[in-house]
Amino acid sequence: MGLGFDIAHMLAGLMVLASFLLLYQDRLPALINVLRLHGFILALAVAWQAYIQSAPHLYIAAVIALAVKALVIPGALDRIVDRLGIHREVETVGGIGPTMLAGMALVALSLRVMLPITAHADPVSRQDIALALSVVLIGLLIMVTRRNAVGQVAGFLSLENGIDLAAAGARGMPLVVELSVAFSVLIAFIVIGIFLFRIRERFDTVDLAALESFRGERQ
Amino acid sequence: MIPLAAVLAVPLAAALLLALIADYRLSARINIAASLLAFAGSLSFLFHRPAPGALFLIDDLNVVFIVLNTFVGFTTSLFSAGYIGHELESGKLTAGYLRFYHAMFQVMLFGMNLALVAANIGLMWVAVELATLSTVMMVGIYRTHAAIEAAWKYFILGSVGIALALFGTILVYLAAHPVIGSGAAGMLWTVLLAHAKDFDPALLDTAFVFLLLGYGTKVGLVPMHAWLPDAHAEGPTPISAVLSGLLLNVALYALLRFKILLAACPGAIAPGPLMIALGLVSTLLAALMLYRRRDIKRLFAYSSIEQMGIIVFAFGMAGPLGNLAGLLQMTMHSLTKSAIFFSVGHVAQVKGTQRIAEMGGLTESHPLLGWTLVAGVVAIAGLPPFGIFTSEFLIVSSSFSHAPLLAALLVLGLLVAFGALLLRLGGLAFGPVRGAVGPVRASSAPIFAHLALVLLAGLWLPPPLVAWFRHAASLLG
Amino acid sequence: MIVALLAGTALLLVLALAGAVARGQGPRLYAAAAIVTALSAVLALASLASAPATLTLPLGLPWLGWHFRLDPLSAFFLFVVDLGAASASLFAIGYGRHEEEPGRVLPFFPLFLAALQLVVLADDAFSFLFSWELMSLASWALVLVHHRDRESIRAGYVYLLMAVLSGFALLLCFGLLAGGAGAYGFAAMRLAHPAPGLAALALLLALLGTGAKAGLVPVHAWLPLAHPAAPSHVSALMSGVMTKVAVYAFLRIAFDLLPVPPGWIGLIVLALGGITAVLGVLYALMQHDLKRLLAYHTVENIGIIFIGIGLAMVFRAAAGEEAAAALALTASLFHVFNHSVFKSLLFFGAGSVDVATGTRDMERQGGLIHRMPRTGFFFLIGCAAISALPPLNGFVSEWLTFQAILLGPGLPEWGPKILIPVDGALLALAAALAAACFVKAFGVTFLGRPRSAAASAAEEADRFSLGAMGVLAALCCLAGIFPAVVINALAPTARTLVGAAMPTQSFFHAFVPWGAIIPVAAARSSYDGFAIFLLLVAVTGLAIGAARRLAAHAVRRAPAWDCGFPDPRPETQYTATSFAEPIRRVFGPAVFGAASAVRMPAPGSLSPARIRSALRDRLWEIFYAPVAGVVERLATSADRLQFLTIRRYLFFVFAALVALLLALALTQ
Amino acid sequence: MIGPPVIEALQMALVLLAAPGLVGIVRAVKARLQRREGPPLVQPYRQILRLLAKEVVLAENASWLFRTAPYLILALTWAASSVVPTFSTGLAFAPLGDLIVITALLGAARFLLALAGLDIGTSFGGIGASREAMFASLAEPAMLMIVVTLAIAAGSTQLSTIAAFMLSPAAGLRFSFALALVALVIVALAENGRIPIDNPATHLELTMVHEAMVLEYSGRHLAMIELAAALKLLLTISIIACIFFPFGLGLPGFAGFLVGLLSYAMKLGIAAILLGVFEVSIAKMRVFRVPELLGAGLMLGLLGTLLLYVSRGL
Repeated sequence: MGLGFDIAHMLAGLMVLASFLLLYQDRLPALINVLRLHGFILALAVAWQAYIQSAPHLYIAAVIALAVKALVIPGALDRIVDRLGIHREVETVGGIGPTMLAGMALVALSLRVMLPITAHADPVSRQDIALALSVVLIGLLIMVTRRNAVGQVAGFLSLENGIDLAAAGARGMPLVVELSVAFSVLIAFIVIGIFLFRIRERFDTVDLAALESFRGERQ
Repeated sequence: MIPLAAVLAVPLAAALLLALIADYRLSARINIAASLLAFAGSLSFLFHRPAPGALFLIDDLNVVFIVLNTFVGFTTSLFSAGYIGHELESGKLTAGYLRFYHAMFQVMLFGMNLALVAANIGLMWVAVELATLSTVMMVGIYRTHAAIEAAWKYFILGSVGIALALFGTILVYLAAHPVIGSGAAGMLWTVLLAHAKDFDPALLDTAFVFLLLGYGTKVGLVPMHAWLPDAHAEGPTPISAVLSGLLLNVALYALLRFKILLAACPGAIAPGPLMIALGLVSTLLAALMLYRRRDIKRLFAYSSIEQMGIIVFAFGMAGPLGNLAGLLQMTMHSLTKSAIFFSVGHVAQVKGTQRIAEMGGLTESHPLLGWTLVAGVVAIAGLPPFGIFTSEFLIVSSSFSHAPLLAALLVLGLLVAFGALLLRLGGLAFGPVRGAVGPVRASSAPIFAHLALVLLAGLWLPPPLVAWFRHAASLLG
Repeated sequence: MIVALLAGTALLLVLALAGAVARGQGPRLYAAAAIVTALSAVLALASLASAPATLTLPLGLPWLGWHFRLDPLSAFFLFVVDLGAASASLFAIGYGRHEEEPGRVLPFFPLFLAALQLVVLADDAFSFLFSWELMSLASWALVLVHHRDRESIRAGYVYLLMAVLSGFALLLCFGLLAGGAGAYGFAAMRLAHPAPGLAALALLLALLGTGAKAGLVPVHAWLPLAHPAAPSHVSALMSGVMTKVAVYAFLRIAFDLLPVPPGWIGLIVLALGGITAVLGVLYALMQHDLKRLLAYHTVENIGIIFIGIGLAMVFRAAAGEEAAAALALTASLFHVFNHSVFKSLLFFGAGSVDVATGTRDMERQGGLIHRMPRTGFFFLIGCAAISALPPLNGFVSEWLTFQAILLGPGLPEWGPKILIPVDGALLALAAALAAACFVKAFGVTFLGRPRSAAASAAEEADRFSLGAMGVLAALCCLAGIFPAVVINALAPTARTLVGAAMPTQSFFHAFVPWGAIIPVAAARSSYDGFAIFLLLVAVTGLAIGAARRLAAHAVRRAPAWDCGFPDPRPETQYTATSFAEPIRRVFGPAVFGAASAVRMPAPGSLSPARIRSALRDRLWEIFYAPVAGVVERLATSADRLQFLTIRRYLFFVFAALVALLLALALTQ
Repeated sequence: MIGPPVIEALQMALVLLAAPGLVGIVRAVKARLQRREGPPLVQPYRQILRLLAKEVVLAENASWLFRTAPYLILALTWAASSVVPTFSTGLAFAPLGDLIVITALLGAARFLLALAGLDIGTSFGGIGASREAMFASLAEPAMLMIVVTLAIAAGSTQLSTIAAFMLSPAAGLRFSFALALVALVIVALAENGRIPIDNPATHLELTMVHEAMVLEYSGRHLAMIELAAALKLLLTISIIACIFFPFGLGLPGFAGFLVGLLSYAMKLGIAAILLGVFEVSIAKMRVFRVPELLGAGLMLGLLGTLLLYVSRGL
């Protein structure tokens, strides 16, 4: 069990690390690559959970994660970036440094919240949850610090990976597969949405700032 | 099982069917028929209920919601039949979109009904997400710049909310896990509630934070409310009615379920203060937002936020009176607000705009619409002889005795909001006639049905109904 | 009895429905309403002295129901309500014909009447507030009858907003009285003994709530806007009756539901009453819209009534002063009755003038006493009555109030010792100014020469309107000449509220061979309306007879003398504004921040001299403008939230989440 | 031996007959002081008789109000005077009303007079009415404050009782009463339109108040007005005398009755002389100074009330 625990811990930790990498990125292609990595680690983590919990249905979840989160969606995002020709920098709000610090603080917060309270949950899920929470929070942080739709999608995706991790970590949790499917649908919609805007030629960019210009309330 | 099938399978089947039918008149009729069936099915729950199973659970609490949900769904389908035809003629929608619209309408109803009858918190989450996605589709259906933007905003904020809710759900499962053990049992209401007292309270607290923010986004609580006004304003009016009348309730229902769970766990924080705080903030901010509105549907969307604030406040205050008042207020608000949106829809179609500045003197140009609008606003403002008066009477009077300051704040919010609504009403319903004065062709039956119910509730609440509400209130602790 | 009364109310509701559907049936509906309300007025009068009767209907909240109760207090006010209602309906039979959109009046008028009756009969917080708000709502609809002019829309806005404020204040008050368990029945509230602090808070809330409906300064601002905007028979109801219902509510809460409140609250009421009386009449003097002038006088009279109530509260709080309390209370109840009568009368007169000349602006009227002699005569009686001139009814109630004030210095504490005489001065000032104001009102409207073509072509009012006015005018005289009857009738009401009543006034008093009323003791003070009336009649007859016998009978009609320079143009007459000018110069700077500038032409130039004067509504500037400003500013700053980017909205969610988690982390 | 009804009848006749004489005395005194011959004392009586004999010239648009007002005004004033103990306290009509009622009756008379002033629709009538209204709106409260002072001290507003109290040692000499007296004198001057508030002799248009209101009256109507004015002067003087100098009132028996009559006549004479002296020794005020004077009167009244507490622990 010791080894199992350590590996699970390491994988979860790796995801947090990947989240930090996401925070750090300021170029869309690189961002998407890290996202790919994020999804890949998630797949690994879920698979490992499936192994140590000996819960076969988790393998399916892992496969879905690999397929959707590590391959399909990043690919789609890549295509968007190509089509829109926005390889330029992602305008981040309030420089990288402060953002990283904020991320640190969030990790600390999530540990502070989680570790004491799940004391008598079993250690695996316990640390899993704690790290998953920090991944979720960092995901949100990414969303609010990126001005560009693709960046926000990336943030949302990582947030969702965090949740998947938590779901997988919760021992014997049913419906994990269904949930991850449902979630993939959500993501798909988001990506499609961006495509829609592109295809309908309404916005020459998916930069939300442009999208915000009109308000129905404005005179 | 028949009723359950009526409530769930019928909408689903109807959705598939409607997706295939091109003629919008026919599909509108089918839409109505399906909604009526669902309503009938839900009514039968009043007399006998299927035993709680692994997937579906029907108890006193959600029966209130289901009946309300299917009824408003039905009346809305009636209204939409008249409304949507006009949209086609005015060229705002094409036949293809109408097909999509009707299909989505049923999907939406299916999602909401499923969320209400789900016995499994995971299933409920999926259902809420389904309902959200379908409404997103509807909001964006006009494909105008503003509509797509509103849909996008709704979508992003909603998705984040959904995600938070899911995380909360997982945490709940995790809290249950040590007590109940692995497996689906750990996500069943009945089981959860039975063992709630042994859960790790701190973990439940964290879970509730996520659930409150997650589902609270759907309820439209400040500061997660931003999607609501635009979604109401830019979508087709039937959808605005459904959003205000139903979707908010469904999200609220989810919230209440978890509140019960927390209440059952001795060590956990009392969810009351959190809800009271959010409710007050929502009421006060929405009340202020009302003053600068120029779009009539946005105006009433913000009033929905305000109302939701009051309702959440009431449930936060809890106590037999508080919960009862909350349920009553919620029911009355669904009926009233959808009625308001019905007449607002007609008005907007007649005037060809949603800008308040371009409509006026309705009681003179369209007495029927004008006076129903007046009645609606009077009702929503909590004035007699309408039902919301009763619920607000109970909320304020019961909360003032043990939390004077909070009640005073609530009253302040109510006053400010009323000031804004009355100001707008003065220009809309009275004064010189402004804007087009063409005739209204759609039927006003749904409006009258709703207002009549609200009026009846204000004058006389049938004792069985109240007994039933009271039982539901007692479930809420 | 009570069943019959409620049946009457139900009939009125039916009439409301009929008014909504029936077209062109106005006169019939009004007649029906007049009959119904007249009957219930009789019933109320009959049950003035009878023991309380209760009735419960299975309406509203099932576990509560609607409770009704008819005790001397509600009976008296029900009589006031129904008297006003009946006369207003009678008046409206004729007056209503001039309404261009009767469809906006007919449904709401009977509804308004029904609501008024229900408020007075209600015996639990729920049905009370229900009827209370319904009353406001119906009258709001009636205020908006002439909805095309911006003024009445503004009036309606301010009116309903203040009405809802008062409703909430009362709701909070009842919330306190009912407690968390929700014992909403008045019966339960009577038995409950709230803590002193709680009771005081409840009473202050009640004062706010009822004051805002009665028109107590500073929550009066809606009244002079709303009352004139409505059709005149509705104005009469709002001024003459609805404000009295608010007084009823205050009496019900302060004297019946709550335990005896401390004296300082009574002093607050007293002070508010005095200020209201004087400010109300001063504002009235500055008006030249006849109906607005009358509305401001309602504010004044409400002040007088509340002076009486405040005195009663002070005496009640003091030990062994029940008799004085009874005197003060009887005085204010008497004034309630009087004001409802002559204010309705005056509004009817104003309505007839409005119909006859097509304007409410006094500056465009004059000389109407020739064109509409009967209306003029009745209006004159109303003016004399409200100016507290003997032998009419207005004088009696103010005289009684004075007698109560004169008992104030006997109290041990210094607060009342000082404040009560000051209030006496305010009351005297108000009375004197009122007389001045009605010299202006009658003089400018009915006397002198017509100031407009419409005024010179005015037609006398129809017979129904005249009938309504005649009845009320007769009541003014009778109540003034036989005050003993009224005082005795009020005894049971006073007894239910303060446990004592004024000594019974036997019509032929043992002490004097007349109908003198003696509040305390014959040696202290007495007033004999009947004898004074007889004396006046006799002496006038004597004077006229003497003149007939001794003097020359020759009468020659000639142009006015006017110091030898008569000017035929009616513009040379004194106008309402110029009549009030001296008083404006005396009180204006202090009260209204009045500023006036005179521009004299250069010597020899023939251009007219011009005076430009401006008044400011200080009360509005102090109490209302700031609130509106704050809301406006907040709304403007809150509105920014409508125009943020999705990212910012997400940030709110994120911030809320982090904040809550932090809170959790810190609390664990 | 002399019952209240008889006394009442006597008094009502007496006041009516004495009133013009009082005016005559005042005028005579003023004339003497101004080194004029002046009219004979009976001049006012002649004037009234002459007016009665003359025809009435009525303005074209005079209404019934204008024609009935004079009689009502006289009646109201006379009725008020019937309640005031002049030479004896045993009046049959005493219970009809107290000091407040008297004030109110005079107020009613003024109300009618102001309306009559407005009835013809001339600018002078208006000016008189509006100024009269302003004066009254301050004079009446002052009067009532005096009433309050007396009522607190004497425990009554009934004139006979007050007089009795003033005679009793309980009254003593109080500063409040001095204030009340001053205030009452001011009010009395205003009520009767005497200098410095108004000048009964003037017909200089812009200074007129009372005269401006009655400008259009003639013949018997004017006679009634004049009589009422004289009666009012006598009445106010009687009130002051009855309250502050009640000597010789309420003495028993026929002797007492005679004493009362004599002392009353004496009081009237002194008052008339004082008034005359005062009027020649002071100038008329500007109209808009008057409110300040009357306001001072009001304040004095109120002050008197409050000082009572100090002077005697009520």
